[in-house]
Amino acid sequence: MHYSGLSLVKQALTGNRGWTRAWRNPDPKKQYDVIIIGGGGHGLATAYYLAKLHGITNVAVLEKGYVGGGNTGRNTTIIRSNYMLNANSQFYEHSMKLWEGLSQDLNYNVMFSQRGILNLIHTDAQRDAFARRGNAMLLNGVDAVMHDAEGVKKLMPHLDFSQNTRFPIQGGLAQPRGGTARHDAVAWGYARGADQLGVDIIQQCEVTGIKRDGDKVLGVETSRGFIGAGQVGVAVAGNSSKVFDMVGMKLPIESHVLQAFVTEGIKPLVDTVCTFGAGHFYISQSDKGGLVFGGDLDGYNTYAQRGNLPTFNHVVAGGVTMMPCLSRLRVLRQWGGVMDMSMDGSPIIGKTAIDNLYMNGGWCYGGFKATPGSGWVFADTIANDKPHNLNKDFTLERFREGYPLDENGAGASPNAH
Amino acid sequence: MTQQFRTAAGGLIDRSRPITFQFDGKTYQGFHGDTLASALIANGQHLIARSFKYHRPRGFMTAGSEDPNAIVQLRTGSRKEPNTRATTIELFDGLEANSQNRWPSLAFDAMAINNVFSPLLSAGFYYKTFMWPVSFWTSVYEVFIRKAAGLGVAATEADPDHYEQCHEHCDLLIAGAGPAGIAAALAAAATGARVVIADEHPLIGGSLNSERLTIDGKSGVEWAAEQMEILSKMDNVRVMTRTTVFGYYDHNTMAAIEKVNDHVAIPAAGQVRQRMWTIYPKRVVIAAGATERPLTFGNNDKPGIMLASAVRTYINQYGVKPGTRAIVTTNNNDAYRTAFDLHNAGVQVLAVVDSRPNPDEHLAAQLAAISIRLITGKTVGSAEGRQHVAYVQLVSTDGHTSDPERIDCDLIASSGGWNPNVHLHSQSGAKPVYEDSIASFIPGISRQDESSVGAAKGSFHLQDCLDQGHAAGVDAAKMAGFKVKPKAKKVATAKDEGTYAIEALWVSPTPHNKSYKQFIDQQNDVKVSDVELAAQEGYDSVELLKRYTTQGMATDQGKTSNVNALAVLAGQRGDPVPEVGTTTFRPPYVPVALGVFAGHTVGNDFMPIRRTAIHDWNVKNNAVFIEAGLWLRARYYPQKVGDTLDDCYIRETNNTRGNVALVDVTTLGKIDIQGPDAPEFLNRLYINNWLKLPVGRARYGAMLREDGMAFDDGTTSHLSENHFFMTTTTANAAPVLSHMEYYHQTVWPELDVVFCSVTEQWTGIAIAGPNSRKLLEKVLDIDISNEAFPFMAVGECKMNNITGRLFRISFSGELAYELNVPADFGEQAWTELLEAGKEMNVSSYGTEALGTMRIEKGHVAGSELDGRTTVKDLGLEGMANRNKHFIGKHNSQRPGLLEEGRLQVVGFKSLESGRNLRIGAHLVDDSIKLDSVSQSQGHITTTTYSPSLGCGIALGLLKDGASRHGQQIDAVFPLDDEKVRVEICHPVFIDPKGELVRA
Amino acid sequence: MLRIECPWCGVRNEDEFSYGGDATLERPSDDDSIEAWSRFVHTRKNPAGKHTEHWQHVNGCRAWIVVERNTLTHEIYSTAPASPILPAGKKSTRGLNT
Amino acid sequence: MPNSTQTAPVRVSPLLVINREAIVDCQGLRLEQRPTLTAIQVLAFAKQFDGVAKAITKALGVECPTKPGVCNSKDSIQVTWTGPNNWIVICEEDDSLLAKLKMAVGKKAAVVDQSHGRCGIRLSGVHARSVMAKNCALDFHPDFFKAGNSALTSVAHMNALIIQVDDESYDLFVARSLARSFVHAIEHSCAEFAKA
Ligand SMILES: Cc1cc2nc3c(=O)[nH]c(=O)nc-3n(C[C@H](O)[C@H](O)[C@H](O)COP(=O)(O)OP(=O)(O)OC[C@H]3O[C@@H](n4cnc5c(N)ncnc54)[C@H](O)[C@@H]3O)c2cc1C
Ligand SMILES: NC(=O)c1ccc[n+]([C@@H]2O[C@H](COP(=O)([O-])OP(=O)(O)OC[C@H]3O[C@@H](n4cnc5c(N)ncnc54)[C@H](O)[C@@H]3O)[C@@H](O)[C@H]2O)c1
Ligand SMILES: Cc1cc2nc3c(=O)[nH]c(=O)nc-3n(C[C@H](O)[C@H](O)[C@H](O)COP(=O)(O)O)c2cc1C
Ligand SMILES: [Zn+2]
Repeated sequence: MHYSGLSLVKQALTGNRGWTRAWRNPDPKKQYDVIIIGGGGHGLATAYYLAKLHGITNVAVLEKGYVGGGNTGRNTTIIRSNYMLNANSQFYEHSMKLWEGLSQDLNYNVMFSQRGILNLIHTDAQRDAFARRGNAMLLNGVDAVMHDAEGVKKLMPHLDFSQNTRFPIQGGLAQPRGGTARHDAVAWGYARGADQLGVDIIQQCEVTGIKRDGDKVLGVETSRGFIGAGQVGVAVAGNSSKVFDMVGMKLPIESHVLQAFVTEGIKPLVDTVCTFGAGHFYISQSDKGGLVFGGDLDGYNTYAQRGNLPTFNHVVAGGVTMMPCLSRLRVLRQWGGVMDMSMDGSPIIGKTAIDNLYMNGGWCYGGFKATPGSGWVFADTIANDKPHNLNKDFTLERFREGYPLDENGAGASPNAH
Repeated sequence: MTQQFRTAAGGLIDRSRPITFQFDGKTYQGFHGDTLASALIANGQHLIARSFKYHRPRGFMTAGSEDPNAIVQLRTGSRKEPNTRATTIELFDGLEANSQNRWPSLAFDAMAINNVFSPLLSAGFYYKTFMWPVSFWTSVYEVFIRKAAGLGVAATEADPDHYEQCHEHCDLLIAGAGPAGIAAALAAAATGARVVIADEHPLIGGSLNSERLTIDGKSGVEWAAEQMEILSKMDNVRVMTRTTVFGYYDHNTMAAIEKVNDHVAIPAAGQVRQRMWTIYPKRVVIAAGATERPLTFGNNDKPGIMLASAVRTYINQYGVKPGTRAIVTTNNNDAYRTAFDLHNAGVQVLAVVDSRPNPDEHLAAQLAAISIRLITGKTVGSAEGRQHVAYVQLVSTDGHTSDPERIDCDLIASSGGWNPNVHLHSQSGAKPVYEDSIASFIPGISRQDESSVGAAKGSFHLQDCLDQGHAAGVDAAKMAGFKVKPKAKKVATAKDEGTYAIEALWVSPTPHNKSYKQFIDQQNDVKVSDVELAAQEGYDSVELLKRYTTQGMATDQGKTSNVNALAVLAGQRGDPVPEVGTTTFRPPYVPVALGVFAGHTVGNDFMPIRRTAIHDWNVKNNAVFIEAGLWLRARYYPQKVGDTLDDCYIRETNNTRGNVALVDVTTLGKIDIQGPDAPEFLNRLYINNWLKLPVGRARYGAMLREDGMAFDDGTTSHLSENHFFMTTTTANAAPVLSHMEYYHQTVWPELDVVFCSVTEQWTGIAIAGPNSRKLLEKVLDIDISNEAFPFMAVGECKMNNITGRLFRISFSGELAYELNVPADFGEQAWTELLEAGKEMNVSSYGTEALGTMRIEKGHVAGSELDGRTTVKDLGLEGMANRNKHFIGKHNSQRPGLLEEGRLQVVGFKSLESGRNLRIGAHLVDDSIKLDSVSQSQGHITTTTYSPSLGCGIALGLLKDGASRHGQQIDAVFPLDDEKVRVEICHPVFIDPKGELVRA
Repeated sequence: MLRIECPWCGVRNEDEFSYGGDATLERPSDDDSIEAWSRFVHTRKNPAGKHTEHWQHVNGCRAWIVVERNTLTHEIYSTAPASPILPAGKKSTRGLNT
Repeated sequence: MPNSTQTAPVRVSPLLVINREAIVDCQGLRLEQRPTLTAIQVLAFAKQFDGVAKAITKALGVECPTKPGVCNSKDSIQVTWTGPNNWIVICEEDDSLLAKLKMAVGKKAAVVDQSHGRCGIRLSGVHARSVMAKNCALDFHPDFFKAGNSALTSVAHMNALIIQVDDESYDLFVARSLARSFVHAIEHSCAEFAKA
């Protein structure tokens, strides 16, 4: 069923009785050409592009809970392509371009809001690092603007611009095309889009084992029985190690918790996405009015999907320091997501040692913005059984071979990326 | 005509202390002990807010922190606080509050037009539209959506109030000081256990304060007050009022917020507004009570419709009458009390409408005795009236809705049953379970050291609450190792209040089965039809439902609405409620101000400052500082007004290169290393050789991370047998020490070596320049001739009785020394050196000149050691001894780290006179246009104008740079549309053979 | 809040410690292949359940310790010194705090 | 070579600029500095822990604690356990202590002077415990932390050594570079007691 202003009016007149399911609720078939494990944004986007761009429609997405219930549904929704290293820059910019037409493509309003993203600068060293990054962005065809403090003030008038703070604001690097999107809508839009092209979205279906014949995957054991598959793509983010453990593979990944927080809804206060360079803090205002913010990882391996107090306190101290008027606003809710932290902070998308098993993971805290791009290249990789040019550097082998993609230079310490 | 809705007497307000306050610009009076809500009701003001989406008029639904509607903008200016619950605001003199989310006024809100379009604004409508034309999204739709969103308006100035944090340890923390909590506290405290009992309210007593109950022959209020007295006097008890336990974290860590001064206009000097408590109890007793839920009927959101228990609270605790002609509508026994209390307060009760066909006979008889009409098998189908209820239409619960009975009234007291407050229990990691007998969720199996008691456990009988509280208190004390003394065995006795019984009624039929707005989540305007639509469209798990409709996502987090919503969903799915389950409970239990999480580590105190011993001198001498980690370092020293950075660092560099100057290098990490295996340890830590360094000599070393990337560099000196002294970069001082401790304790415990940081003990002063020896010879007691003290020599020395250490090392590339003196003598040593050098025009120099000289000398530093470079990239590979083992050795040999095409350190010279190079510029071939896809071959890491060479120079990382010396390339800075032609050169610009340092 | 028991100092808040990751990784020897060394640095079991990990009591006695912790529930089963040779922590009898 | 008309150097602690007798002084609360202390860290080599403890005990006449969390003191000397293989000895300025300890432990331990690296502050008064509770997560209840107890922990988010001196006094030692920030933070939490 097509969504539009007109369909809204029509339905309103008939008591909204005519709306149909956004996606079906099928029972799993015995066999699919492709099974995607993980009904987050990435898995659903992969299925959508497999069907739409590669004509592969005998596809199932298996989700252990409800679609979008993983990190897709718990992230701070920041979208940007302000990367420094070429491989990242080109991949994320491709994703950004897909975002720019996504609502129309899916016929589902994902509320992609290009209000810009601004990274504050407080020290000369940061200015230098951001100059390098900003120049790299422009050289890669990505938009970037360097602001002085005055320029920052125009974008974010309520920050602390005084000198009477530990790290006064010197300026900021902005990407005007950056912004946010409604996280849930992204999952639902892709689910609906894929469903309409024939993909089976199967919720409450946990993959518990992967059946193999030598180097070939035959299918997956699930909480709803065995399901056969020609190819299997794994896009389970924080659960990557668990799923690959089913085929005895160890990954260059640790699972860590990242927390996010939202305040009570208020009238527009924060117009752009803003990150504090002197602490770990970033904030944006959702289109519901809540200020959504986050900061650093809690810093230890966990699958608990909940965080602890020290990080909370630390994040908020950064926030109130950056923007003192936040002090009297109230936190409404605190939650966490299990991050697939890779050893160099960059993702892994491609083939694995097993022929028809493909991996999509290692997103760290940056995979929401990758959703369209990730699904797009992963679908391409699965359809052609070889990586696309855009993800050819995101291999598993890069660690062994010495080609890390380390934007922060933190090395193989996942909690430091 | 003020406070015309006060009862004649009673309540816990102090009628002798009137308070004047303002709401929406109008002045009112209330009493001490009122909340803003009770005071407004006393004045007949029921309209308090407009709803989020439809801008419907809203009144007070509850009398507590669970209220979805009554949120106002409290205070003004920099103390403005949006979305504050009027039901929890203690009245103070001068209080100012305003309604929010309405225009132009609360009584007449133009946006109420949305009401008419509500069918268009069904659940998730925005996902289905606003997509065309594409350009309208940013320019029109989004602008509109953002304006419409949100409720209150935030202050834009800094908060003038202060906050702090505090820690508390105890054997037992009790969340909630109602009868159950008090009983637990008394029992545990009597054993000597350390008890903390916290309650959101200014008084302890919980529901005792709002009900007419009897304990030990006293009124509940009196009993509670007496226990408060007793508990407050005990050394082992901390009674915390105005304190909400808002979070249950790992390892039984609890977070609470104390509203220290929210009940006054402005906190007194030195006082904080709020305090955050982190509490570490051995055991937690959750005595948080239960929250009533409303019945769901047509227009159930009108002002004048309240929870039945809230009506009792307003009457009994605050002495106000929420109406004059009341209807009580219920599906359970509890709401009958409301009829009695209303009657008792002189409010006319028109009827008790009980949806159950066969209500409790005893209660029915009690009603009859006071001539209150009881209507059974019926319920309110709809409420009618404009901005307040004017009448109700009653329908039969058996579906007979065609001849609704109309009753005129101005108050509906509604009870749909009670939901135990399982929030904290659930936050602790446990899963609440559905309990049929109360038609709600109760605590499940504990996952941490906690238990729930009383109404929080689903026990609604007062004696049960007291018994359970008592038992939990005794248990907690026993578990903490305390003996239970006889006096701790006594349990208070309550007068019997009858039993609780309920027959769930989730949604009322509507009059004539017509479509009505039946609200579930009143703040987010989620209606029964929205829940149904979500289910119809496939958003049919609780979590999807929540996200699609926003049910339970408002400031009240669905405290009164979640259970109703999921029951509707269950009905729609045809599943039993337990199968549908609840959404996840998350902290905080009530919204908590950000300020309180931050405490006082904000603004200037966000992070501590590290100061060197030269700091005060630097301040006195006009130094301009720069941050290095937490340190403040002197960047340059203006000599006269108008001196620029350039003026200063060029002057300072020239004086160093041509004469002699001092720089404070205290911030370098310093590690004392001792033990027979110290050389071996260093040998494994550094890539180069350390086994044969003679005593009295220093050596430059480089270390890698285990992944083979360069980690840190610095000099280490052999002070005496088995005694070494290492310096690290400022940034890596702490990581390097931890790294060493890691390897020593976990990998090579067999090595007998100890180390500790001595960064703080020593002030480091570098004395650099051709005249440095001359200067030092004046003040030191040792022979520092080139023969006696050659390059890389190390020795102890005295300067005016200050014993220090002298190192002949050089970062600037000049003849130079580093003098370390104990830090309390740092400033003295510094000024004495300046004094002694006066005749030779010695000066100080800052980090900017230091940086200039290191660039001229091609020394790599933090900007090149960026965690992505290998020693090969840095030109230091020659140091590595691959015949021994060292950290990072193998991973540094991975093919990708050895192959051609990597970025390597080189120098650059500007070929365009007068144009300096900029850090962050990229290196591209001249054919490249600035906006084409990257052909970046590297970038500039650090730059300076070299006073010695008279041109702009830089260091940078360039693809295959080592083999490209002499070539030209463009350094582009597209952010500013700049491009400079540069020559690639060897990174050492000055004295490549190192003759100066050895002179 | 993780409350970690330092074998010497007693139970302390997590923010006194810094995390060191999987403590079960076996560091290869100098003769082992680059491949083995790369695996050691980069791959992790990352279990959901019992995890044996290193922490350093940086804001305390600076000892590295081995903690067995459940990554699903955060429950800590045990803590022990990482170094086999450091004198064991004999807990103070004077205060229970330590 | 310099001629030797030398004056004895004067130690300048980082808090000396706070030119008051006490930093905070009000009813029930006092915060003051203890400048010019001598502080020597002793780190035992492998398997020498007990031997070193005995040597220290013998040299100083103060029982060197072998248990964590203990500070033994006599007259002005405080000997505190600071780690699995190390202690810190603190006393009023005593230039001979370093040599004395080196002599005592011989090759069994490293002896490192930290006198200028640590800044000593004393917090005392009936409210001292409340101020500690605002800045430190340890339990300062007298049943658990009393005179003679010590802890290395984080105070006001900074590393510190705490020694409880008597029922109402705590000695706090922090890195000298952080001393002013530290005192500033503690002052904050004294504010409610330091009513005008
Ligand atoms: C707090 C927080 C803030 C973040 N902020 C941002 C941000 O601002 N910008 C940004 O770009 N990124 C951000 N991220 C990261 C981003 O959310 C993720 O990288 C991204 O959503 C990952 O999407 P995904 O589809 O790969 O994973 P998910 O959305 O996690 O989907 C994986 C799915 O797999 C399912 N699954 C797992 N195991 C199994 C199994 N065995 N069988 C079946 N199904 C299984 C899970 O239930 C889950 O639904 C943030 C993350 C968090 C937690
Ligand atoms: N239907 C019924 O008959 C019915 C229903 C509910 C309650 N009751 C009666 O209510 C009483 C219940 O006693 P009780 O002690 O269990 O509960 P209570 O409601 O009397 O007390 C709970 C207290 O905890 C406070 N609180 C809740 N959450 C808190 C938090 N997170 N932090 C701090 N304070 C918090 C509340 O404000 C309240 O003061 C009994 O008298 C019982 O009979 C009866
Ligand atoms: C961008 C964003 C905005 C959110 N806004 C709200 C909000 O306004 N109210 C709310 O209750 N929760 C909000 N949440 C949090 C969700 O309620 C929920 O906590 C989160 O999706 C994680 O799921 P869980 O808590 O069920 O584990 C928001 C989440 C995200 C990612
Ligand atoms: Zn310790």
